[in-house]
Amino acid sequence: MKVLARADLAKMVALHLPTEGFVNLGIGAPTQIADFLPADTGVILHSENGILNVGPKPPSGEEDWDLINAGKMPITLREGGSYFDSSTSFAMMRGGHLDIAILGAFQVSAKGDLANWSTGDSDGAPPGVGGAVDLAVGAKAIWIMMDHITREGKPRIVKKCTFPLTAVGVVSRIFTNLAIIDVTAGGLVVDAMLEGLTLAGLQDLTGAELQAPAKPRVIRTDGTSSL
Amino acid sequence: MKVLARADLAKMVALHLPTEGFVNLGIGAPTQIADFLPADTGVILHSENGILNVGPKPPSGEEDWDLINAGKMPITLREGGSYFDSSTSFAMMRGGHLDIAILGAFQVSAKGDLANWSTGDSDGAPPGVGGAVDLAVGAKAIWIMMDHITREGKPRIVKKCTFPLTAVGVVSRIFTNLAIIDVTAGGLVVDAMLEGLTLAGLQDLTGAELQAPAKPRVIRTDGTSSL
Amino acid sequence: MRNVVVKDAREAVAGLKDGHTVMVGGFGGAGLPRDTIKAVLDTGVRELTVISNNAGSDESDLSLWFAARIVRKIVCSYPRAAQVFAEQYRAGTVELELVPQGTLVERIRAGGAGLGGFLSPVGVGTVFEHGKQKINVGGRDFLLELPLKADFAFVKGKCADAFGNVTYNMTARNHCQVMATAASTVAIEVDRIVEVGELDPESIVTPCIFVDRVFERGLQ
Amino acid sequence: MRNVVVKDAREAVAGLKDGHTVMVGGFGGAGLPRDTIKAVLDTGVRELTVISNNAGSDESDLSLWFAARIVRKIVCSYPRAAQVFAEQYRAGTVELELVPQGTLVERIRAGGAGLGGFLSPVGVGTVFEHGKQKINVGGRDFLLELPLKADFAFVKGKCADAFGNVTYNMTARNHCQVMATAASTVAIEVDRIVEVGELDPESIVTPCIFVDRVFERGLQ
Repeated sequence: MKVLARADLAKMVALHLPTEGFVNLGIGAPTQIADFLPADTGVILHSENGILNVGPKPPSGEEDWDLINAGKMPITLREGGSYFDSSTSFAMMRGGHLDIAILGAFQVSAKGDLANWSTGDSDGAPPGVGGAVDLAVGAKAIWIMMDHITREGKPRIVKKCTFPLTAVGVVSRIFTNLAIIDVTAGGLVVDAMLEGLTLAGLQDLTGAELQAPAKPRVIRTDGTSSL
Repeated sequence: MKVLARADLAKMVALHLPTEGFVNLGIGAPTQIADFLPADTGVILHSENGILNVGPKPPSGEEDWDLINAGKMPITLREGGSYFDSSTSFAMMRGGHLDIAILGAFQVSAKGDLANWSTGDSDGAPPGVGGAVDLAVGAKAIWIMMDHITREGKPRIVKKCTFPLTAVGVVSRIFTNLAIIDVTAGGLVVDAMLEGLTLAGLQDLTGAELQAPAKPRVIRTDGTSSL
Repeated sequence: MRNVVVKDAREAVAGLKDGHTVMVGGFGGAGLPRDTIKAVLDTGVRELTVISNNAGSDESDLSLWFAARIVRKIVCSYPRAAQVFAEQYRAGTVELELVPQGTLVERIRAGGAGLGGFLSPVGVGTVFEHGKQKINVGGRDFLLELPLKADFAFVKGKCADAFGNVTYNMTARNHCQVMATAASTVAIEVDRIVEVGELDPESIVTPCIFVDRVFERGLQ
Repeated sequence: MRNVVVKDAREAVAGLKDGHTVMVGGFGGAGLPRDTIKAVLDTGVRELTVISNNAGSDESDLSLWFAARIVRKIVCSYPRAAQVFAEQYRAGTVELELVPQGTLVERIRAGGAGLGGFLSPVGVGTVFEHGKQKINVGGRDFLLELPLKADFAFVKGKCADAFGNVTYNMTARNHCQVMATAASTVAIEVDRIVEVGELDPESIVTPCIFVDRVFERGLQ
């Protein structure tokens, strides 16, 4: 099956961001979205360890380990950025000041429930939650960026999450390597699908009922999409 | 009746302060205590509008109305001082970080209850509480500086406060223009009395039972006292 | 690029409506957004609920609002020395919710930080208990205090850049910093607009994410 | 005059006892007081309860404490990538209280600010509800989260003066600022001790009232 490459998925999400706003990119795959923001973007990136206006990673050899992102990787500060402590940073999130948080996920339910911090199956390893739960509750909009199905071919979009929940009813939009799906009060609505894919084909790979307009937008394999 | 002048009372309290510590001087009379601290004091004054290490008032003509104390009077900042917002300032108080708050009072009870924000009798004027209640709850020790009796000759140290309470069981030490009294689990204990005053005389002016060692310390009329 | 600079106080208060809740920064005159206060008067709005530490004391502060009778209620810690307010309070034409100052500022912080409330030891055993849920934790009583939010927050800063990063001057920071986190629209009156990048990232007190409008005040 | 400068990390940890609760600042390596961590090891204390965002990941951080088996319990948001801790966790010789990061830092703030707790929307409907009181305010459920305090807080600053005023370096501020408000003894490891008066009063992040000891770290 043809799917969007990870970088093209990141590009697709980037192309859907508004031209201005405060955005938190979750650790892992969503961090890559930053690479596809235009140079003159009005998007200001937040990282929960206490920084606004995160810039690209520094040239090799110029890393400062006091200037890192939530994934603990070296970054830079863009002009107009600021530092603050973690209580202020999480107050920003919990208080609804972030416009969008873009997070990875193990599962998303038809009602927008999110499971992204634990698969519940730890074989004895210690669990870790970090800022996942806080981010999922606070931002004005929660977008998910993930593969449409698991490596084993199981749907990640499900009727009801079987993994431990991160937050209830918070997801508004799902970007996968096959489709863009809006979580609405009336259910999951397909906004766009990868070219060549049919609604029936997408439904087969999805664990909850999908609705779609007569002609969903088309996602090209480079991550761009039709209007 | 001979009583300590207001300035001598302020001096007496100043002489009882430790050589180091963080102290808040309540608005009104306690503010005057600052005038009697030695130049090399290790006492650092806090003002609840967001400043540590309050210095003396500036020379006339050099006032800056962005640099004021809780009484809204112009002050200066001493070396090593800092500015912070009111939520941090009240966190300092509520969190028990201040060593001593020295407050005025209308009434103090034998159990250390404090009434200092309202006489309850407003004849229709709006009440005002400011930071009084917060200060009284938070500091490690609450000292009171007040006249021993009201202008009408009524005791301010009472069995039970009749005015609206500021806080319950918080006062540890009372400095009046006649005596220094400790509030202990066993009751009110006279530590020192103005020279010439007898315990019976002091008791007559006090609305709650006083205890005293065989020989309380003596307060001289200039505010100094015997060891 | 983000640019939240507006021309003047009039633009800063645009959208303010009858019945809105408005936070006004300042402790005494420090941190008081005087140009903004005058501009609110010019809008003709009425029935405001005001959250502020004080209720005005001279002719260029909240006294103007009380004189114009545009305040329905004030949430405040120290409305004494507020002559115009006092007249209306006596006449029963304005409502007062008296809140200890530390509780006031912490309730505003809770509003901005997305909390549902907090447990405070302040006021237990006093009249400030009235109407509040008492919760015992570890054998000690606390009052459940609820968050405060507003439609608009008006505060006074020292410098701002076009992104909306703000610093304050000395004790003028007071209630301004938390108020600038707790309103739908935060408009900050500053002494000076500076270039983006000019403010030290370590010393910005209000990061731009909280700020919707900034403007340079006129000469006072 | 106040002077809280101590000679080295050994003096900074003096008084630490078996069974104490200890906060350790840092997010990853930023803000991590590495000299202090080693000095704790040298004291021979045991049975510590540790409050920290992470549980160590290399050979000069909290991993040292787990390797020496001096930790009884850790209150933590992200102990993954902590190999030595993980071994003991699997063996059941160390207890973990997993707390979402924003709740962790807000609980520490509440401890330092004298609150009895706060109502958080975070974790409602998840396993993080377990054992917590649920309180409904205005039709919305919140979890009652309790304050965290400690016997000692160890954090890493950038500059300190002899009074104990402290600044931090970039994102190294993280959990350090609130931890430095919430312990009986706060000891801060800094890059540099400066003269009293040298720090900008507007830019001091931890005012000296919170700080008991500061020392200049050795060359790393």
